Amino acid sequence: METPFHLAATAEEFGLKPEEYHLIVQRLNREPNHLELGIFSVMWSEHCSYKSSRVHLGKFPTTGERVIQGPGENAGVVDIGDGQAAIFKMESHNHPSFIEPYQGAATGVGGIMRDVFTMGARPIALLNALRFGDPSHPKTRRLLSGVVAGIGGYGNCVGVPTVAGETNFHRGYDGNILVNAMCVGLADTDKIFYSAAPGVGLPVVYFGSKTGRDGIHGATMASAEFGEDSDEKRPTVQVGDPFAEKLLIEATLELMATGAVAAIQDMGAAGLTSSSVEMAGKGGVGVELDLDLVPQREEGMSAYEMMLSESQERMLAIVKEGREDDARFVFAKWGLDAAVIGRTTDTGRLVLLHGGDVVCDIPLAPLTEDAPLYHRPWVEPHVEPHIDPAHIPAPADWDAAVLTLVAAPDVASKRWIWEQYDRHVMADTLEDSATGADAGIVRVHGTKKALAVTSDCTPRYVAANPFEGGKQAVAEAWRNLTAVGADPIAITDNLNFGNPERPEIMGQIARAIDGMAEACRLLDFPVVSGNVSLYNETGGVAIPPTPTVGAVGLIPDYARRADYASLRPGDVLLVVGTSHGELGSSLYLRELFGREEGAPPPVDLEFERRNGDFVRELIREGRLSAVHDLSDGGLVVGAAEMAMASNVGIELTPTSLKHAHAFLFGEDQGRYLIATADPDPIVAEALAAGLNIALAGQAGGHDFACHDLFRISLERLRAANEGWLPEYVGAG
Amino acid sequence: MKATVHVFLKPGVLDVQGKAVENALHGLGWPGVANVRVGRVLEFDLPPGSGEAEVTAMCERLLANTVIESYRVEVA
Amino acid sequence: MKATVHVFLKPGVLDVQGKAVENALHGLGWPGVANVRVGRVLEFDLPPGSGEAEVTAMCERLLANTVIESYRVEVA
Amino acid sequence: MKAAVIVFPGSNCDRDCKTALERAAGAEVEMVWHGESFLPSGLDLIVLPGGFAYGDYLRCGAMAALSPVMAEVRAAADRGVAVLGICNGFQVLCEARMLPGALLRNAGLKYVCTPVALEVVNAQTRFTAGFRGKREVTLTVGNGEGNYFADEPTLDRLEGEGQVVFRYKHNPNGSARDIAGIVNAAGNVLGMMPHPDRAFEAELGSADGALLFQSVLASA
Ligand SMILES: Nc1ncnc2c1ncn2[C@@H]1O[C@H](COP(=O)(O)OP(=O)(O)O)[C@@H](O)[C@H]1O
Ligand SMILES: [Mg+2]
Repeated sequence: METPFHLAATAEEFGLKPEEYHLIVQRLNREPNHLELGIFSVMWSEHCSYKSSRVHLGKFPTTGERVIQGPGENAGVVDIGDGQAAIFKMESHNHPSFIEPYQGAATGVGGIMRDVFTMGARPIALLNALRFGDPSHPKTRRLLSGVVAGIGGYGNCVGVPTVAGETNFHRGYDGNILVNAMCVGLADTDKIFYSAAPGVGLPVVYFGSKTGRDGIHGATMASAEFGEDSDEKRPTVQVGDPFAEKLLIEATLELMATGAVAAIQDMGAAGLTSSSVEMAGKGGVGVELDLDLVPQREEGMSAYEMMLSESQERMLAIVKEGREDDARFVFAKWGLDAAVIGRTTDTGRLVLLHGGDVVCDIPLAPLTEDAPLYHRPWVEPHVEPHIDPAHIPAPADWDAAVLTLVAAPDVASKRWIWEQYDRHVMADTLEDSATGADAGIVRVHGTKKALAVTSDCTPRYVAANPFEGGKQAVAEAWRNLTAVGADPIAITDNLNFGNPERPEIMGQIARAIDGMAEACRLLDFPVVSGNVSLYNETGGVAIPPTPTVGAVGLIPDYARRADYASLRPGDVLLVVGTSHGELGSSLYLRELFGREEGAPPPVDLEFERRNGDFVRELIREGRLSAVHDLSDGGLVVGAAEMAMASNVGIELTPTSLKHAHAFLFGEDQGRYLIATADPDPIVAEALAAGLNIALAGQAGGHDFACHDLFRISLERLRAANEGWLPEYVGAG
Repeated sequence: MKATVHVFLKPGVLDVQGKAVENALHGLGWPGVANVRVGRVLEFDLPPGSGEAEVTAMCERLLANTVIESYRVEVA
Repeated sequence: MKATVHVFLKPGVLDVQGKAVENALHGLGWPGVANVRVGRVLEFDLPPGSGEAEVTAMCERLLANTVIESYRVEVA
Repeated sequence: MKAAVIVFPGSNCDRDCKTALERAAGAEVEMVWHGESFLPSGLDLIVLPGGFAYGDYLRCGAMAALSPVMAEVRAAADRGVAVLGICNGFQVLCEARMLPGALLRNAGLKYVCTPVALEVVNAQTRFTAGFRGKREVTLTVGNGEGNYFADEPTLDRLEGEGQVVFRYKHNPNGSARDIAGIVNAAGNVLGMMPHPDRAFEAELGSADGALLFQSVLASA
């Protein structure tokens, strides 16, 4: 039968394809009304439905003996012993941050915190992974300042320390910056809360801030490519209220403690729609809401506006029968708006009342489990050929080369950024962005345990070879946790890519996930949560593929941990791992020769693991004074960072001076720079274990030097490394 | 010449400060106060000859964030 | 009735924000701009019958910190 | 040794202060909600913690200073009970006029979180006696409005009367005369921007803050 298409045009505006509209009509056996269409459009948006990525996400290993809850809930949950759990997730706020950097980033931080305390955890650490356009792009400075101020403004006020993160600059992000925020929380394993509605006839309680007309269609927005018209598409910007969030955290945890909560879910993207639909859907029940009861900030809001509003700092809870008063008491104490707005039903349908009329009555299934699922066509992505180091020139001026690298935007000190973040609130921070360690470390309050957290991705590797780049992102996160002495537990991820309707982009997605999944399997590093952000492109130009990995590790006794700021004069420096001098897609090649080419360094996962386990053991035995993983810029940058952080000079002594530049700047994976006063037994043990280990240098004096190649005072080195960012933002 | 610029959040954009101030005033015994809005005001001297057009340009470039804020210019 | 309250830092209290805005404007090609001062403006509705006296009281209690700020009240 | 930590909506260092007092000084600590109109009896110390009371909206500390419990805090201070305002707590004390001056936006116009070296200008107060010979201590600051201001006569008086307790070695925020902390004329109300509650154990980077909590409770 011919379906009438009179709303199809509207559907198009909502980001629904004609065939998707057709599908809706089929599922309903009738035309949807305007409200129902809006609800379908957000639930079927890439952001909520994962319709393009889900088939590939299935490749991730998501179980392990420490995994309590994998993907599928608001955040992942892992066991950290003694009846305690770490709960964490990463999420993007890319498009909103490009439109309004301060509020976009701030609300991103607020959203990810809600995903974590929704599950019963008190947030204890924040991270942020940021990618901006080329520093010379006219928008970059403003976006950087706004995003950083927004992250600080929100996290500082709520009172959760921001302990780690990463920041890259590349012209590939000129039109689409990436703002990925991660939150880690702590809970008792017997007090974790889930979102599935556990029964019918239960009261549905709305609490938090009032509903306004904020960010209507934010979810569909986040799933649309920027065109010239994106200004018109712009939703009214969501404004964050960190003060309300702080009250929301305390009230939510207090309410949970009363035992009144049966199920709970934050209102994130697509607000009231996704939260009510997901809770009822997961519980296999129906839900009926009376929208007249929703606390409203503005006059005359339509049902459509209420269901699609993305007003911040709102929660939806299903409370146990007869426990509404516990809820009322807690909300009154914290001065939060709250109302019972409906009940769960046995109909399996979403029924909405407004002004006494039924304005929506649709089955839940098509919105959730049988939402469209795409096996999008994809082609093998282009991969860069290997480059022989011999074909890459040594620097003409070594001093200049070293200084250029430590001052390169991706390497330069990010002090100007992290000094705007409260890294110490909660009084459990042991290592943060300022202290010179490969991961942030926070104590598990009142215990000897600590959690190590890191966020990693090297987009230039993923661009050159999505599979290897995907592997590398996971391996580097594992390495960073290991380098501080932690047992890596699990990861969350944020897959940032371009338009999945283009086969070459879909190929990047598929291959990057394959690589990540392989690394996760071989390193016993399961994925417990994550987020996908697609359509990050402007005028048909996509961002570099950026699968950000956020990882959490456990330190059983924080007295036995390592950093790279404790190097002592007289220490001997060793490199654990194999150095072939891989310069393909290296920082050296890009920053000194403007060449972005060549195969990225491959990751040998077996040695990744064996090298890491070896180093972790040495740390636990207290035999190392300093440890730093080798990544961007290779040995030179790793050693320079160690020297600057420790304020102790280093004399590097490469074993072979043939292709010294490859040895010094090569980015071979799975390597650690370690410092010890007693190297011989360590070398012997490594060799006995069949691992490669090489003498790399000697600590002492006040210069960073290598033979007659270069000699730079720590002051000069620091000036270059600390100088770039303040100068760039004009705070110099 | 003196310029005065008022910058307020656009209607519909959540004014968190206004909300907080309103609650506080109610608590202090002024329950009748309503629709509190908190904004920024800038005052500065202009070189002779320059006028409203320049100040409007300044707002667009720097003084207001037109994504969420609207502004009002007076030159006297 | 509508109340408007302007709050500025007192002369003698360095207005760092004003200074920053002034420098930025100079940098953007308006070298002639001078004496930039950044303040706060509050607008709200008053219950009928209440007037300037009440608003002044609100300023003294909450809206301004007279150690560092001076305020101006308009009721219309 | 009994202490109370006042909890305003938006306070976020209240738990940190409790932990510091318990671990560093073995104090018995009660948390007191801002809406209370009475304080626990037998208090030796009242702490106004850091954070963003009422979101720092309008002005830092302005709304918190009007909380019901503040009348009790003032009364207790008048009876000689020690009162310590840290960061946002210092801002509240100034807004409540329990300490002179005010805290302005940082000179750099940005929030600054960094370790600071402090000169102990007056080691005779009940808060600093425990520092004994120690004339330089290390704590951290984390604030956007830590730029202390008072008019010149007031600053002269504060310095003349030994009410300036801590001074920054390297001023992070433009604070007048590098002032990091001041005490009232009676010597029982201290306001400071740096956080002793984030420096009470060596692994936090410094344990100097512990001495402050120990001396004020010892003085009781
Ligand atoms: N890239 C990914 N890897 C693993 N899990 C993912 C990924 N993307 C999304 N998920 C999971 O899918 C679920 C829905 O994701 P999302 O919509 O971001 O959660 P929320 O609605 O709480 O923000 C979550 O459980 C999330 O962990
Ligand atoms: Mg969620």
